[in-house]
Amino acid sequence: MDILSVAVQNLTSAPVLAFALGLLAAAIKTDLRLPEPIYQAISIYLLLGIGIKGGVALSNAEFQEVGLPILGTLLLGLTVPVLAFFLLKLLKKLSVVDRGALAAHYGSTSLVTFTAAVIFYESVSISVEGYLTTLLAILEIPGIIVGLMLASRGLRREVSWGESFREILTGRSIFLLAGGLVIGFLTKSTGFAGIEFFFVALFPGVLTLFLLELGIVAGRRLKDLKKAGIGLVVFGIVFPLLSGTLGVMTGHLTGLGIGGAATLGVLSASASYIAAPAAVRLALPEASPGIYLTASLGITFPFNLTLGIPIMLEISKFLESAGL
Amino acid sequence: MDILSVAVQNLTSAPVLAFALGLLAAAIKTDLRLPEPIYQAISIYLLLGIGIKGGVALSNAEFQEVGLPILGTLLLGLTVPVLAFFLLKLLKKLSVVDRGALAAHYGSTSLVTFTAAVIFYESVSISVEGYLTTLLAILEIPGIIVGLMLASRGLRREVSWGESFREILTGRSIFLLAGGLVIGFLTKSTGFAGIEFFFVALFPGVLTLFLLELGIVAGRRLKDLKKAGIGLVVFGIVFPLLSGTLGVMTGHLTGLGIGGAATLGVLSASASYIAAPAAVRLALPEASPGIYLTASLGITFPFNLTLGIPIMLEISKFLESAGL
Amino acid sequence: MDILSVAVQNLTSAPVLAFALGLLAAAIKTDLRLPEPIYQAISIYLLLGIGIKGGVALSNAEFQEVGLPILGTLLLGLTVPVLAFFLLKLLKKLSVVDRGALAAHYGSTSLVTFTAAVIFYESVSISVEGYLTTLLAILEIPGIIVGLMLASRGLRREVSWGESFREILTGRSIFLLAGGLVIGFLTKSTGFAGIEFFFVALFPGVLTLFLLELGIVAGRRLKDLKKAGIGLVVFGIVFPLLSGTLGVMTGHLTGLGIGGAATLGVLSASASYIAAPAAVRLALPEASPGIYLTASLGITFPFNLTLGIPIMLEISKFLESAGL
Amino acid sequence: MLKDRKLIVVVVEAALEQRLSKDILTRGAKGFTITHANGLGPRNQRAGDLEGGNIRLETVVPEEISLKILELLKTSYFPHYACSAWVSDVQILREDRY
Amino acid sequence: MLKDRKLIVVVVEAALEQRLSKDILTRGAKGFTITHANGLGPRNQRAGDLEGGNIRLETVVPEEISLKILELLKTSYFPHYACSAWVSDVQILREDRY
Amino acid sequence: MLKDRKLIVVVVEAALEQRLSKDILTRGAKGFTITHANGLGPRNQRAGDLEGGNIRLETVVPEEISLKILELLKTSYFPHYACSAWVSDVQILREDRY
Ligand SMILES: Nc1ncnc2c1ncn2[C@@H]1O[C@H](COP(=O)(O)O)[C@@H](O)[C@H]1O
Ligand SMILES: Nc1ncnc2c1ncn2[C@@H]1O[C@H](COP(=O)(O)O)[C@@H](O)[C@H]1O
Ligand SMILES: Nc1ncnc2c1ncn2[C@@H]1O[C@H](COP(=O)(O)O)[C@@H](O)[C@H]1O
Ligand code: NA
Ligand code: NA
Ligand code: NA
Repeated sequence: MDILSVAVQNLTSAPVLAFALGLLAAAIKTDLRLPEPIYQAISIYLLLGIGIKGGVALSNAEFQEVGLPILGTLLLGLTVPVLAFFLLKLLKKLSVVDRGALAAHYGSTSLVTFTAAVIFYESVSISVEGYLTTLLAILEIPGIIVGLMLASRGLRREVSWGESFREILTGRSIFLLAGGLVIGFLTKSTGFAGIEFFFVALFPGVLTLFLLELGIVAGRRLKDLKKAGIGLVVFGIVFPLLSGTLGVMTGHLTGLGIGGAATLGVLSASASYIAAPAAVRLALPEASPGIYLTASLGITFPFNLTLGIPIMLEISKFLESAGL
Repeated sequence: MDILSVAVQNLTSAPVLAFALGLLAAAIKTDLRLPEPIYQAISIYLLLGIGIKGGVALSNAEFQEVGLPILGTLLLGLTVPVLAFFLLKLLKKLSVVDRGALAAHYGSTSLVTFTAAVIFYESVSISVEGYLTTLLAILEIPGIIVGLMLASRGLRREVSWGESFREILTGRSIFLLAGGLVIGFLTKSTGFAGIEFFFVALFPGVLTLFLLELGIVAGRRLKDLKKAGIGLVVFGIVFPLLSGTLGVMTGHLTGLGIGGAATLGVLSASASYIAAPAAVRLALPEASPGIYLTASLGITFPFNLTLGIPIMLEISKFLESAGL
Repeated sequence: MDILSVAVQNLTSAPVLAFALGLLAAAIKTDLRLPEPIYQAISIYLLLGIGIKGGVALSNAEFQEVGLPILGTLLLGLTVPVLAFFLLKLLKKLSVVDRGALAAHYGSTSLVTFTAAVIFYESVSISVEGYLTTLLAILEIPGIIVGLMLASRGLRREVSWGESFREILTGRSIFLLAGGLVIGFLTKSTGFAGIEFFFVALFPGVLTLFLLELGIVAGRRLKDLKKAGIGLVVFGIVFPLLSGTLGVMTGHLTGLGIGGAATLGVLSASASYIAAPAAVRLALPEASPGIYLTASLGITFPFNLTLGIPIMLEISKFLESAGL
Repeated sequence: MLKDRKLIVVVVEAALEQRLSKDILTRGAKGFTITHANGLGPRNQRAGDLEGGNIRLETVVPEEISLKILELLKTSYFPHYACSAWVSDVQILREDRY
Repeated sequence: MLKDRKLIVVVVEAALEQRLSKDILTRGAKGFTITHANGLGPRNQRAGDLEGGNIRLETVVPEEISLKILELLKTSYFPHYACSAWVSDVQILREDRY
Repeated sequence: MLKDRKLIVVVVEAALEQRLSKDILTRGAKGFTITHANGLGPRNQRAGDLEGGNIRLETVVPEEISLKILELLKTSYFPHYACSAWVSDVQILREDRY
């Protein structure tokens, strides 16, 4: 399949179309919203389900297989936010605090982008190593912490790191992902069989509903684009290409296959809009949500969902054929 | 299968029994309710799912196949409310506004009745053209507008049609149905495969839960029956037979099969209790919900669900055998 | 499979691990909770689903097969609370009212423990008679009433039995279970086919989510253990072994198979933490929730879920081999 | 044109929703509004941790009805249940509705 | 340092959420808070039994705005819809926000 | 028999639920009640559009505690967060609970 038809297939997949429908719903101001408790429950379902699946995969993997990718991912988690922070200097209007907040978002990662990528890759017969979920969990936290630390240089007040760390580490995202990994690892394929239906067969459909809601929320962010300025829009599209390429390379260098490396690229390219905003809002109230949410949810998320996912696959194929 | 055993099979289907259980729950005043956010989420699920399925079917259909039925349905949507409005003159107690409100409800249609019909027909091996969903979407709106216009003759104030139309057209029912149709049309059978599980296999079970809740709500309406008067009860049963027969005939005349024509009959016979009440409440506050909700939800809905569905099938079979 | 590996398999099943994750979530004070409406919806789903499945099984069973077990279960429902009430005299600190409240809880039964047992037994190829659900429904109520009556001897005020009975009998647990039984009985295997997916295939996954939440709630109870005292902890573990053995024996004596008798043991061993607390709170406000909820949810529930389920199976196998 | 009334707010464990509603109406209130709530209080002993939190009921009533409702709370709710209540002055337009 | 304002609480059927919010803002309120609610009242005739209960909107406003809002309720809401409202005195810190 | 107290209502973005609850208790409140809410205000800049709206916390406290809580809001909440608050007079029955 050539790149164009892959891109078209991604753009006409049900989750992406549902996202577009959500954007439209926001644009014409319907009062459509997924009720808050449903949104919460779906988050829990996605996080726990992805964790469990990853844990099962991990229980089937060899340690030497997983060791290097984990190391590479950790490195990504520390590098990407620093890179973002310094590149953002080019946008003169941004304060140090806002740059740090953005670094935290781009250093972390987006569960939904990851999921959409895996579902899409498998629908075009590209297999993805199951333990990529482990990498997702690993990439979630460090970037946020690095970003907060970078931001704190711009603060005139003391930061209570203890409280902030506690809030980040006991946050539900990481708790459910990690907990799911352990459950999956212990229950193995045998124990997983009974719940596979719920956590695997339903998954793409639930994701479709969730993306409808994310489309609505992202659509509401779009009106802030003008305030945010063209510089931020460019950053929100170009930076993921950069960090994504880094991710794909890391994948290839640490032994992942084409699909796995592409997925690590997507992980690296994606910006958090759940864990990071919550942490940043509490620890860095001086940073403007109008900037970091607009960039991560209003620009980078739609970009990755539609174009980033097939692009990372192409980059991964290219690197593979280049013999990396 | 003879008519009686078909009727019995419909009456002992899980969704219909769940509806009866809901009626009972209301009668003995348990505090059982489906929580509001669940109710909302299920509505979204049903609307989007039906839309998507319809869109996939549409993407497989020829235009000439669909053109005539669409035209016929539009005609039904304009005729049925006018018919209702004038027949209701027989009920002397009703004001012009209340008659218009009822016309809006009977001119529009009920998603759940439609769904129950399709599920039931397919369970007795009667196939239904997939694009019937398109007809559902088309039948949703015009009847409401015609009804509101008829009602406005009884108002002493100006009606702000602009605002009313906006509220009707951006209502979630029509938005999700139409949006689903587009998603399904674009994603086609290939894209649908991944989410089929969620939107098809779960469907009858989710509908069962939903009907439990509808039973409770309808049951609470029953206490208003006495106030409503015998005339309204008769209307709520006889009119659907009339408009339903019109629907089945339209189906046969425009080329639908036995199942499709019966389903169009059910669509035409059914009265809205979600889109129409919302629109009428906002645009026609003078109309009494005690009348229009009791008729559509308390009388016509249970009647169609239990008897209307098999009756429409019989009428359709009869017309077919009569060579129509 | 020997007893140890059965126990290990139960402990590493996804639902039990999710329960453990919930305990951990409570221990480290994350703010993770299943939203209230989701919790309610899952309860309705579990109760209705179990009821329907039981009803379908009942429609396939012979009356003479079911008659004796029902009688035996009724007897259990009357005996167990009396036993609990008098054994609790050994705990000097407890008031008569608190003993009665505990008797009501241990006389009634826990849906989730039952479900986990059935799922687990079937996963190790031990079949369970489908009409065990009928026994669950039968065991739900009498114990509560007996417990309340025993407690009332310790009250200085009049008890309004009429109101209390109404509240117990129209409670949602019993209504949904019994209603489900009737739906299943009427719709039979034919009608069940369409909704099997929703009510059977999803079941273990939904239960896993539910147990996560129960783990959190039980975990919050653990801090009350110290206040409750060692006596209550001992009671919460030893009494289920006693009442459970009674249940297994009743099962064997009334003709149930190994799996059915073990399940009746689990039913008898389990303590209610939904229906009973609601009834006791309304009818016996003088009783301390810190005692009865801690015992039933904080001690007995985790014990049964992890160890009670395999133990009852062993007892049942033993009695079978002993020729009972 | 505005008339004086009392607003009573009662926060109580959710299991009591039905009972409290009925009791309030029999004491003479003509209406009430309920929202779901969570909370913490000095007692903080609770049934149905499972069965969802508290309800917050508010009712606008004439002063004499407010006294009856307070009396009701004092005898039937405060001793046994997790329950909080406070009263304040409000003004309303349509005298005969409250 | 505390300034006096009026608090208006309006309980109305949920279908009117959008309309009431807009109407309140055009009358000069600078903000409002909405919670979902259920209730019972003397009228108790209701559309959308299906579409979820009432909303409870509260807004802190200067006295003159409060009068305009009451006027609005009187003409456009009370005659047709299930609607309750009451006013009380509150105090706030940041004068320019309310 | 009724005693005077102050009722403080605070509306703030939901992410702050834990922090505000803790802060309120350390300032001396003996309890509080929280409902979920949505709203609009003059600032209307918000994190976690995703993470659900506002909370509406209300607490009945003696006047001196109310001043401490207002002080807290002024220094730690108003400058950075979407936050509204108002105070009013209420009366309660059981003096030692509030
Ligand atoms: N000072 C207070 N202000 C507001 N609400 C309170 C206060 N004290 C208690 N409550 C509410 O009343 C409920 C019952 O309190 P308690 O009886 O102490 O468990 C709590 O869960 C809170 O929702
Ligand atoms: N006296 C009252 N106190 C508090 N809320 C009330 C009162 N009367 C009515 N309500 C609320 O206003 C809504 C509409 O009342 P009604 O117009 O009588 O249907 C009810 O559903 C209640 O939520
Ligand atoms: N005048 C007001 N009356 C009632 N609630 C308000 C008012 N202004 C703001 N709020 C609430 O306070 C929240 C925060 O306001 P803001 O800081 O302006 O975003 C809003 O979302 C509303 O829920
Ligand atoms: Na990233
Ligand atoms: Na119709
Ligand atoms: Na028991």
